[in-house]
Amino acid sequence: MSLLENLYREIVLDHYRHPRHYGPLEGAERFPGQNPSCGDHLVLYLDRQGDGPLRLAFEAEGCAISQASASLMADLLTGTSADRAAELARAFIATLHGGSVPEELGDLAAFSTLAQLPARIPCALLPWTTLLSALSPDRPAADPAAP
Amino acid sequence: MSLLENLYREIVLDHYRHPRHYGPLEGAERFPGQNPSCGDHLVLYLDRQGDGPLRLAFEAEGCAISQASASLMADLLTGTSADRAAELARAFIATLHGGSVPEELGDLAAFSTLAQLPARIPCALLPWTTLLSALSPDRPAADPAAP
Amino acid sequence: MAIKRDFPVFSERPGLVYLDSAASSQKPSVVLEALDDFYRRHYANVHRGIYQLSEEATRAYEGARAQVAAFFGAGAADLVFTRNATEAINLVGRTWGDLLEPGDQILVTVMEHHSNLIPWQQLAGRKGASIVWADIDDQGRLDLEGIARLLEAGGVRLVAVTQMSNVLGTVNPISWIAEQAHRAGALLLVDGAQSAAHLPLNLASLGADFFAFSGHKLGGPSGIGGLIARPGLLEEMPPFLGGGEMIREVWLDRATFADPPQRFEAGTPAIAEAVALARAVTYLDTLGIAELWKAERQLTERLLDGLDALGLPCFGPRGEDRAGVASFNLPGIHAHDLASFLDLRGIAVRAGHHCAQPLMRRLGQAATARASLFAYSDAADVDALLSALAEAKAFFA
Amino acid sequence: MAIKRDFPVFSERPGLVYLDSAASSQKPSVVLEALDDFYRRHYANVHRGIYQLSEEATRAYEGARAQVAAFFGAGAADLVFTRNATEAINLVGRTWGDLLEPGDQILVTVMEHHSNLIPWQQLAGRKGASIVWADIDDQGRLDLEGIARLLEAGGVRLVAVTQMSNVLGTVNPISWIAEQAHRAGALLLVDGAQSAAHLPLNLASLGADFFAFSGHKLGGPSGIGGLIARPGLLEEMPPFLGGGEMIREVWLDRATFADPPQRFEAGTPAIAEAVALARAVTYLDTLGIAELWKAERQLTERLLDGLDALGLPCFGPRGEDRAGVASFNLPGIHAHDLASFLDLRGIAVRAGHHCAQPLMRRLGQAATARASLFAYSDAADVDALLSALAEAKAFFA
Ligand SMILES: Cc1ncc(COP(=O)(O)O)c(C=O)c1O
Ligand SMILES: Cc1ncc(COP(=O)(O)O)c(C=O)c1O
Repeated sequence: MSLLENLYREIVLDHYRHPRHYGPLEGAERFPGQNPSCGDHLVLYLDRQGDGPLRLAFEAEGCAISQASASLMADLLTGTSADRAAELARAFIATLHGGSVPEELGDLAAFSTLAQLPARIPCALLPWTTLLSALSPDRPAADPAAP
Repeated sequence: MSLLENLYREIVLDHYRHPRHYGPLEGAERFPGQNPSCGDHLVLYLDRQGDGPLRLAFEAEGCAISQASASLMADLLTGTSADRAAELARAFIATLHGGSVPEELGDLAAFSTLAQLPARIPCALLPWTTLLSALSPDRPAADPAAP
Repeated sequence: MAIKRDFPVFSERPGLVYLDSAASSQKPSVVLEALDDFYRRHYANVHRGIYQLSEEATRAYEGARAQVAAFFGAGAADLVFTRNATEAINLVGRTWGDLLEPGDQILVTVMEHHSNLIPWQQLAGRKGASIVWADIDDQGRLDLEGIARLLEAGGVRLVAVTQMSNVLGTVNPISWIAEQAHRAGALLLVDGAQSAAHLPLNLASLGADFFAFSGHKLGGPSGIGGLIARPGLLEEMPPFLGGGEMIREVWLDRATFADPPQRFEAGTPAIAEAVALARAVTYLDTLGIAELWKAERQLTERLLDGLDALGLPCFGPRGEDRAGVASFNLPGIHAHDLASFLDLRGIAVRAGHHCAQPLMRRLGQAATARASLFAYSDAADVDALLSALAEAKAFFA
Repeated sequence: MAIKRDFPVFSERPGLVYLDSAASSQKPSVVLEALDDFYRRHYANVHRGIYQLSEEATRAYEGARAQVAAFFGAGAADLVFTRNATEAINLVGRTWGDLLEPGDQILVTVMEHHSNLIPWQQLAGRKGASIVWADIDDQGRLDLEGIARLLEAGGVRLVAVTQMSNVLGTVNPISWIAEQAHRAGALLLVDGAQSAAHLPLNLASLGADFFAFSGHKLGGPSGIGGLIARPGLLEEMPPFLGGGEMIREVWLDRATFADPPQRFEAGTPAIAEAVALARAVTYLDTLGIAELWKAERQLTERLLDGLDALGLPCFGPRGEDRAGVASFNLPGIHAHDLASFLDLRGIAVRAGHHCAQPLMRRLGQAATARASLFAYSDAADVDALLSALAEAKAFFA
C-alpha cells in the first residue's frame, strides 16, 4: 500500500466521514470558496472574536481530501490568533509544494505525500486559501452567517 | 531553357504585349470574370450575332498567362459557332488537366506544359471558364457593353 | 491488442490503462508520421504562393478537406475547418444565428455538453430568443414525446442535440429528430463530438443541417475540428471571423467575401493539423468503423456487466443505443478520490461534471467517475478497471 | 548556414531558396520533436483529468503559456491562445468591441493586413461605429501627423496598427503611437503577426493594450497564435466563444464564467501546438532575437542594395526601421509571371496583393513580388534571388 493510500486510510477517510467543526457557527462570518476545475464547494465560518482567539467551522461538498483538509484545519486553528493561523496556513501550503514539513502541523503533515498526485493539491488547498483570503485586510465582503 | 520558358518566349509574351481582340466590342454583351486567389480580372465581350458566328474581344488586368490565353482564345473562336466554341473550350480545359492535346488548338496546345506549374493553371483557365459560363443557358445576366 | 500497437503511448508508458478517450483519444503513429512528414517536406502557407511548396501544401490541405468530408459522407465544399467542435457550434450561432428574431426558440436537451449549450444561451441573449429544453427518462434516453411537443408548439427555429452523450453513452435517434425538426420548420444541429469517433456516419442521409466534430477525439491532432453543413446552407450564411483568406475584394471601409468554405476560415488555417486529421480518418477507415463499433458494443457490455456485478450504479441505457461510456459512483466516496485510487494503479478515468452540469444536476450527482473507450480499448483495460474497482470497494468500505 | 541545418526542409529539399517567411516560416527540428514527443508520451486532454497523464499535459500546456508569454515580456495570465493572429484580433473585436457605442471611431492605417481591417469593419457595422484611417508617406512610413490629428479630433476609441508591414517592411513607432492613443483616451491594438518573429519585444514596456501574433510565422506549428492583453484588461471583457473550459457554473438557461485566460478559450485547446510553440520561442531565445534582428538588418541591406543595382523599384523605407521584406516589380511583366520564373529555379517568393488590397491600391500596384526573410535566411538565398532576377530581366526584356 502506498504512502498515499496510508494517508487516506489513516487520516483522510476518518475526517471525511466524521468531520470536526462541521456546520454553521453562530456569530461567525461566512466565506465561500470554490474550486472551479473540479466543482468542490466550501463555506468557511470564521469568528475572530475581535482580536481574540479564532473560532472556525465549515460546510463542504467535495472530495475526501478537501473535506479532511478543512476538518483538520478547523481543528488546528481553533483557539489560535489570526497571525498564527496565517503563519500555519503558509506553512501548510509550502508543504504541499515540496517545502519541509513542520511538526506543528500534526496529522496535516501527512498531506505532503500528495506530491504523488499533484492534480489533487488544489483539493487540499481549498480550505486554506479560503482562510487566507478571509484573513487578508482586503478580503471580500463576507455574507452574514446564518444564525 | 525549360519547355515552360519556351512557352513564355515564343507565345505568351508576344500575346501579353500585343494582345489580339483587345478592348470593348460594339454590340457585344459584357461578361466579367475574376480569379479571387490571385486578383486577375477579365472582361469578355461576346457577340453571338443571333445564332451566327461568334465575335469576341476582351479586356484584362493580370498576368501574362491569363492575358495570352484570352488573346489566343479570342483569335481561335472568332467566327466559330457557339457549339464549336464550347467544344474547343472543353478540349483546352482537358489539356490543362493532362488530357491529350488536339491539333486544332493551335498555339494553345503549348499551354499543356503548365503541368509544371500547377499553381498557374487557374490563370490560363480564367478566359475559358468565363466563356463557358457566358455560353451556358443559365448564364448570369450580362452587363450591356459600353458603346 | 493488435490495434494498441499502432499507438506509441502504450509502449512508451507500459501499464497505462487509458479509459478517458471521451475526453480525448491517443494518436496512432501514422498520424504523428503524417504531421512530421508534412512539416519536413511540404510545409508552406496555403492559397497564397504560386511556388511549388505552397502548391503542395495547398493540395495537401484541400485534399485533407475532401478526405475528412468523405469520411462523414459529405462533400469538401460543405466542410469548414475549425479548432474543435466547440468553435464549430459557435460558428453556427454567430452566422446562421444572426438571422434569428426575438421570440424564436432554440431547443436543446438536458444531456448537452456545455459546448452545445452556452453558444445558444449567448445567441439567445443577443437576439432575444429563448432556450427550451427536452428531458431524459430514467434510463438516460431522450424524452422524444417532449421534443415532439416542443416542436409542435411552433416557435422552435433550431434543434441542437448531441448524437452521443459523453456522460450517459446514449446514442440519440438523430434521423427521427431531424424529421420532426424539419416538419416543424426548424433546422437541426448535431453535436458529433462523441459520435464522430465511434458511429458509422453518412451525413448525406442522416438529416442533420449542421454537424460539429473535433479531430482530437478520433485519433487526430489537437487544434482542429470541423463544421459540416447541408449542401447549399453555407452559401446563405454571413461570414464569421474577418481577415485574410475569407475575402474577395477589400477597401478600407468595406469588403466582399469569398465563397464557402473559405468564407468561414479567416487567417492562416491549421494546415498541418488538417493533413494529420485526414490521416486519422483514413486510419479509422482501414480498421473499419462498423467493425470498431461492433467491438465497442461488446466491450461496453463487458464493462457494464462488470459494474453491475460490483453493485456500482451506472447511468445510461442498456442496448444497441449505448456507446462505450460508463459514468458511475462508488457510494460513500467522492469520484475524485476514486479516480485518484485508480490513477495510482495506472488507470486513467475522468471524474467530475464532464462539462455537463445541467445533466449532473438532473442525475442528482455532484460528480461521477467515467470510463470511456476508443478503438484501442480492449478487454484487458476493462478487466483492469473492474478489478481495481473491486479493490477500491474494499478500501473505501 | 549553421541555422539552416536546424530546419529539416532544407536537407529534404536541397536547392530550395525559401523567401516567403512573411507568409509562414519553416520549422526547426526541435519543434517537430517536441510535437512528436508530447503526443507519444504526455498527451491527454487538459484541465480535466486528475490522472497523471492529464496532469502532465496540463502542466505542459500551462507551462507553454508561461514560456510564450515570457518570450514577449508578459505574464501567463494575460495570454489567451488562439488559432492565429487573425482570431486574436477578432476576439478583441467581439469582446472588448462589444462595449463600443454608435459614433465611436476605430483608427487603422492604409498599410494594414486584411486581418487587422475586416474585424474592425465588422465591428463598426455591428455597433454603428466608423473606421478612420491614416496614410503613409512616399517612403512607406506612417503619416504620424495624420494619426495625431485623427486622435486629437476626439472620437477614436481604438487604434489598430501593425508593428511591421508585411508588404513594405516598415517597422512602426509603436511606443509613440501608444502614447498618443492613450493621451486621447483610446486603446492600442498592435498586430504583431510580423514583428513577433523578428523584433526583440517587451510588452511590459511597449505600451500596447492588445498584441496579436501567430505561431506559424516564428517557427511554431500551424493552428496556434495568441492575444496578449495589458494586465487587468482581460478581466473586464465579456467571454468570446461559449463552451467547455470557459465556464464556472452552468444551468440550462444561464452560466457564469471562468477567470481569464480560460474565459476566452472555449473547448479543447490546441494543446500540442502550444507545447510546440513554446519550444519554438525557446529556440529563438537560444539564437538570440537581438542578434537575429541585427543579422536580418544586414541581409536586408544586401537585398535592397541588390534590387537597387538591378533597377527594380522596391517599396518601403531604408533604415533601421526596415525589416527583411522586399516588395518589387519587374517593369513590363506581372508579378505572377516573375514568381513562376523564380519558382522554376527553386526560389520561393510570393506574388499578389499580400492580403493588403488597400495598400496595393495606395501604391498603385495590382500585385507585387515579395521576398521575405527569417532566422534561417542567408546571403546565399539573397544572392540566388538577385542573380535569378538578373536573368529574369534579360528574359522578359
Ligand atoms: C501584418 C499581418 N497581420 C496579420 C496576419 C495574419 O496572420 P494569420 O494568417 O496567421 O492570422 C499576417 C500574416 O499573413 C500579417 O502579415
Ligand atoms: C458531447 C460533446 N460535445 C462537445 C464537446 C466539445 O468538444 P471540444 O472540446 O473538442 O470542442 C465534447 C467534448 O468534450 C463532447 O463530449
